Amino acid sequence: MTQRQPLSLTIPEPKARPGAAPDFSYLQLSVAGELPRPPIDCRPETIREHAFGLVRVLDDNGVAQGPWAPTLSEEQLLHGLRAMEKTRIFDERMLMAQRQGKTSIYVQCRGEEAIACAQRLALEKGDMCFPTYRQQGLLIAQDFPLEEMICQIYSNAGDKLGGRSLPFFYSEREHGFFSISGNLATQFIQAVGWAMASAIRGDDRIASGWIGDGSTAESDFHAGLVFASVYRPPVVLNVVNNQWAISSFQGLAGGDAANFACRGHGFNIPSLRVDGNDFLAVYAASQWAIERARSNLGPTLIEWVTYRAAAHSTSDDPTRYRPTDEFGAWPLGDPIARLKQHLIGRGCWDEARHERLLEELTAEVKAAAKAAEAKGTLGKGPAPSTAEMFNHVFAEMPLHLRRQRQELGY
Amino acid sequence: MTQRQPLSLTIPEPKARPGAAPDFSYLQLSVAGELPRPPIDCRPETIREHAFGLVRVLDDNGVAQGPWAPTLSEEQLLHGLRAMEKTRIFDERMLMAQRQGKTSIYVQCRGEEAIACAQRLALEKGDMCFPTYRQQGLLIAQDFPLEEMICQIYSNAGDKLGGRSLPFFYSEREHGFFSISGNLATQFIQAVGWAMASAIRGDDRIASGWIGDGSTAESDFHAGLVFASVYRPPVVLNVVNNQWAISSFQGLAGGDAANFACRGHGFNIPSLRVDGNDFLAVYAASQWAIERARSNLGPTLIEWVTYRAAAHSTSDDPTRYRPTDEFGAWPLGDPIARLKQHLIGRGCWDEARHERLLEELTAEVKAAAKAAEAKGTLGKGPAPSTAEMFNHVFAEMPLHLRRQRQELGY
Amino acid sequence: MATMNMIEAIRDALDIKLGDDENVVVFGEDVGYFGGVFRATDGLQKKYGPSRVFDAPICELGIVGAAVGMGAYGLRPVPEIQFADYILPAFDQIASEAARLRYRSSGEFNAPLTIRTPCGGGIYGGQTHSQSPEALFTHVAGLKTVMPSTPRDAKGLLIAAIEDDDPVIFLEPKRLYNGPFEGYHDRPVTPWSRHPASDVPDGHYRIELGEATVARAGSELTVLTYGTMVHVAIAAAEASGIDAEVIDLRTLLPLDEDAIASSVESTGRCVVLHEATRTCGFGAELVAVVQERCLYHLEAPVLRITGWDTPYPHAQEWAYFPGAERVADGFRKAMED
Amino acid sequence: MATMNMIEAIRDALDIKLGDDENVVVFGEDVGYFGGVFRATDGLQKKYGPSRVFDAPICELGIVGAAVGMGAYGLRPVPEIQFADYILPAFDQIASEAARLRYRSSGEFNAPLTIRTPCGGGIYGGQTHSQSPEALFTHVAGLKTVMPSTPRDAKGLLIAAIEDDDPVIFLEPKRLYNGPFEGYHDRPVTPWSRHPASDVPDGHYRIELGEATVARAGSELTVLTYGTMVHVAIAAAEASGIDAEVIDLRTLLPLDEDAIASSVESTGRCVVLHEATRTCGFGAELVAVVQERCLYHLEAPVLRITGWDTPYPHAQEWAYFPGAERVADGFRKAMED
Ligand SMILES: Cc1ncc(C[n+]2csc(CCOP(=O)(O)OP(=O)(O)O)c2C)c(N)n1
Ligand SMILES: Cc1ncc(C[n+]2csc(CCOP(=O)(O)OP(=O)(O)O)c2C)c(N)n1
Ligand SMILES: [Mg+2]
Ligand SMILES: [Mg+2]
Repeated sequence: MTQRQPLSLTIPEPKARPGAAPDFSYLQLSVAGELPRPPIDCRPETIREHAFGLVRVLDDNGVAQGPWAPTLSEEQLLHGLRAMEKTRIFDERMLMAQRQGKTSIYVQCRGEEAIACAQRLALEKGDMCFPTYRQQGLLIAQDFPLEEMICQIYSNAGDKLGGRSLPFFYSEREHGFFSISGNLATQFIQAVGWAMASAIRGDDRIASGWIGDGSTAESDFHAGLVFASVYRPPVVLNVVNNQWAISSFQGLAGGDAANFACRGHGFNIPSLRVDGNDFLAVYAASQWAIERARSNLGPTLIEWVTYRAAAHSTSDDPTRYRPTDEFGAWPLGDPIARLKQHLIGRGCWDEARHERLLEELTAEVKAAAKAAEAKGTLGKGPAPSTAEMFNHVFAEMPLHLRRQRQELGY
Repeated sequence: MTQRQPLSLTIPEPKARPGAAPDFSYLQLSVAGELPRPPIDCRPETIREHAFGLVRVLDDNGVAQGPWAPTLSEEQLLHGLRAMEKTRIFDERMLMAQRQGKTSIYVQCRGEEAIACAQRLALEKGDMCFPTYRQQGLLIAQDFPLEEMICQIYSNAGDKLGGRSLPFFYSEREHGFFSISGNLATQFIQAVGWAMASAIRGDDRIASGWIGDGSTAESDFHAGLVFASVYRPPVVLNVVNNQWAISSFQGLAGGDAANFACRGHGFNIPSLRVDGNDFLAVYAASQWAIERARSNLGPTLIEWVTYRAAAHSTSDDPTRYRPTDEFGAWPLGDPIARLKQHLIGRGCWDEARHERLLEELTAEVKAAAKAAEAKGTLGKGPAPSTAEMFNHVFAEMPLHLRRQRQELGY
Repeated sequence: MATMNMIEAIRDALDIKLGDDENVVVFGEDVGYFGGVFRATDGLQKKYGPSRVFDAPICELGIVGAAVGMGAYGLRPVPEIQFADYILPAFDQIASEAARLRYRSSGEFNAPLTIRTPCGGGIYGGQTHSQSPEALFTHVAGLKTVMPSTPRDAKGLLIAAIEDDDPVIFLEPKRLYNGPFEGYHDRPVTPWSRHPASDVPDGHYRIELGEATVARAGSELTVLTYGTMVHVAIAAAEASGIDAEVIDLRTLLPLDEDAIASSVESTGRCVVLHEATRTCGFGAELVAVVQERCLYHLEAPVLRITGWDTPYPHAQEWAYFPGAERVADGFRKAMED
Repeated sequence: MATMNMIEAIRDALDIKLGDDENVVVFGEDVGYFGGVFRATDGLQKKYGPSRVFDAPICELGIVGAAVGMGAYGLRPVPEIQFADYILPAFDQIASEAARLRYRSSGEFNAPLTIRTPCGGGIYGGQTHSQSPEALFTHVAGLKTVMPSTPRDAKGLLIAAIEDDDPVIFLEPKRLYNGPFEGYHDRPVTPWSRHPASDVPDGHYRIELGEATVARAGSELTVLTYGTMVHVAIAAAEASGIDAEVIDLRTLLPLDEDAIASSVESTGRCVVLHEATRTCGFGAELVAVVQERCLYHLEAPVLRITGWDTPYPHAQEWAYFPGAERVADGFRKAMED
């Protein structure tokens, strides 16, 4: 009966490695407008299909299709387009700055701009995001002062975080942006705890937790799902599946076995799988989940399907582990180009205006970088005081730390 | 749109607390024989229903029903009955011994005997179980010498573990029983790693990981699922849902949100929900999962639905948190009574023989306890040497430990 | 003034803080309806409701991680970890997150948690119900670590810990819950009611973190210790006839270095005593501090009396645990050279 | 004999063990196809196949937990944790499981893991790419802890660690991967090729765990250190003109106490030097050992030169890191009193 072939270990491999042609045949797609938009109080078991299909609004011609098409004003859409372009230009500038030695490391979100920028549009003041290092769009979409972001990146005299933190590890409470941690996934259960607190206090604020595909393997992701399913707090659980975790493709986090949206099925948490490069779909799905949370209907898990178009970070060289032209072959395209196409199709935008927008944003980013640079760059020019190193370890500096600061001569 | 009712936190509560009548209305049941028995190489997505229904073989009259009915000889079934009764009598004896101060703590598996005893029957020599403290049946079903178990429980001169470990934290490599840990859930990912090793070496041995309903909330459970879904090693992932985790009912581990078998759906791991008090169903489901593993088809998750009939441990008083007569009202009955009824129905067993069996087993357990007691009980009579405390910290005792042992005078 | 054992004093502190600050929440495994396996939260869910005092899934990482999020929101979570042996699954959330959130965010967010957890042996708890992990926390910048030795201190320190804006690891020596254990496992334990420190003031009071106290004044030898060992040290002083000054550190971090230095300077001899394993235990830090501050006053090496560098054994518990005899011998040895 | 930097020496050790023992498996985040973010496993998957060298999910708990199971099966897993800062999620599997499996089972099962992980700062890695957590492991009974300072030692120690039947935490000072960093961040780093210890013997050799070595002989002052700080100490000796004897401990546990004692007894002065935070750092244990064994030889207190008791800062890295100047000042101070 039981057969006696020797056992063997399965080691997941991506469909294509350097040299081979990009191959996204593994990706389950849906036609724009295909999936229904359930009522926010639907029973989770009635929408399981939404973890296997893909919620999409924009079709190949950039036309909004189906029940998920959100009602966004052209002003809001243009704001979104602007936010995404600004984010990309900002990233390019900071990449260059890192190459010029103005900071130690930088991480772009190229190709993923729609996710943060569109969800931010659906959140309210008072809500709190618990982001990873790849959601700078959450700040930029609020027209957060770029100069402040750059001062933090440069760890200069203008860095509100006193040079203590890694570049781009922003903390902006007033803008609903929780302090970024370098330890993956830890923020996910913290977001759930924050949402529990809002429910305990009987407030109406909701939390939005963020995590990458690779990081869903971490324990904090599981803890987040357990606590979310048990206490049903007002939280949106975002999994940004950009297909890669440094050199590890999403299959190494179990993405080949089951879509990340399916993780929610293990706990009967309503789960959506959404085209993350479709600004309208991102807004619509976020808005659905946010309304559920705000209406005390509990957590929603959303897998955002997107692609990490850039290197993992300035320390990474993706040509070593994936085909160079993958982003070009990515079936869901470029979120900026797609929204632009939609707006042009609607007749409220054109190439000339887009050109001017790019010039304007480039100038804005450049000016912010200049202003920040006047306050120093990492290791050059004005810098946070050395004594800052001893601050904020505790609310009040204990004796042993005061002694150590003196030992250093401060 | 977004309504502004204050949010509130959901705190799961069991249906009945002390004073109230037992209420198991939350339990999804199936009729014996109702669920199909899929081929072992079925695609997981084709058997999702098996996580919502309940695999059962024995009907209310103790007659085997449906495709899951295993082909077990009467000899095997009688062995199973004997193993379960022996386990229960052993537990009762050790409970008494603890009350008499012969050991510090004891944990019974009353009501759950079928799970370990039947699965053991389906395993082979060379396979390895990674049990919790509630699977003593895995040893007893192999007619493991009770005296050795009791010596370990008494931490006496005959304790092979030298008194270092807590009572009932057996380690029996030759009997496929991995060293028990006091830290919940840790063994679950270890079982997956052990199975990965068997596959890496191209052997044909499989692992069986065990965990309780409450412990599925731990990170090690998630790690086990992630690694099992990524590397597809030969492992059976057992979740023993006995409804309680000390004073916490299964809902506090997310059991109200979704059956524990559903956790597998998050990773597309084939998952079964099985009547854990039905010896035939336990054997059949175990055998199915074991054959899958042995055939290199990868992991299977099984939720065993059962009830913790006794207190959590000798330190626990369940009357403080649950109705006293819950076990009497438990819809799945008593595994021993049900198998006995089946055997009597088959005409190969009767009350008189059962009486004699009980007398025989009682005498066997009593004799083993006597023999063990001659080698001492905790803190009384012959004991492991004090120096044993310093052994097995490392393969070779380093200098600093030798010095410390001398400091103590050994 | 009421007579309380240590569990009652801890429950009283929780009761007071739940009552006077609606941001205080108490949760953990079995702490809600049941009231905790050591009964520390008995009756509190009934009194304050299930959204202030509730059960948690068996996931220490989640308990602390959620508490960090709650703290960031503005609550003052007081999670319980059922045994200190089970705090390690939460170690990353404690050491990488709670301890550094303030530093990371320039104080924009902080984690005012008080993590209560029973520690220490003497109850035949074996390897996984007996450990004293304090040194793992005192090494982490951003954490405060406290271990009381009496009901009166336990209440005042716990209130101060909950009111503290930084994360506090509050270690409760479970062997002391019911009485001041002096380290004679073969003698009946005197109940707290016969100990003066069981007189617990009513209502709100604080014992500030970072202040040691002299548990026994003496002239011949300074003993630096905390938790259960405070009572063992006092018993050992009687047993050895050595006039030891027993310093109950109470808070390990921030450490009351001045109290340590002034006592060692007066006695010239020092013993460091704890139940945890020796190597890299908190005793090593105490030795380092003493020799840094008082080397020229020392007439003999500082002696460490500790648990052995082994896991905590079951049958050999009383050979592992530094009981009154072993400690008394240590005192004598410390007087020799 | 070949000239290697530390990464090459580590890769060579892995290559040799993968080659001579089919039970050795190497895995971790990005270690398979990619060869590791520091390239330590570059080319090994190609050479030994994906079931001997493979990528792991981003789950440190799972990486170590699975390794414990593999070890119980009979393999010798050599998991990599990408940065030592990320080892804490696995701390419970390390301290409660790997470290105690042998004890728990009377040696019926053991966990012969070697957990490799890059540690230490000096690369502008900030709070989460710079830490030195050695003291968290040396406090845990059942673990061995190693930190090499040269390519030659790294290879011999790693081979010995992999062949060891107990769990070994193998900490690799990432600042040393490419050259012997002397603590002058503003000077170009000399490559390993100009350092004698980059001559790495071919093939299999062991450097036994538990044996310290004298990195610089000297008469005035004993410096107890390990990892990157070995090179900083030597540079500080030159800078200060103080004839310091620099002991490279190499293995922290088991500790070579005799090597420590004989040096301190000859010099009468001692500095303890490490990059990790001070309080309860491994330096505290070293101070305790020195004063226990050599108090009467000490002419001055043992001085601790360490990282500060703060998280590892980004912009202030070189004020946190004990560079050659600060260490030299420390040496002078240690000679004063
Ligand atoms: C606990 C922990 N383990 C490992 C790392 C190293 N690391 C940093 S980013 C990264 C990949 C994360 O991938 P993913 O979660 O998919 O997010 P993405 O970078 O794709 O946005 C890894 C392994 C870390 N920062 N923290
Ligand atoms: C990591 C850890 N946390 C907490 C505990 C304390 N504890 C021991 S048993 C138990 C309940 C476990 O319940 P379950 O997993 O359902 O298993 P059961 O006892 O019902 O068989 C708890 C909380 C522990 N041993 N380890
Ligand atoms: Mg990713
Ligand atoms: Mg249970």
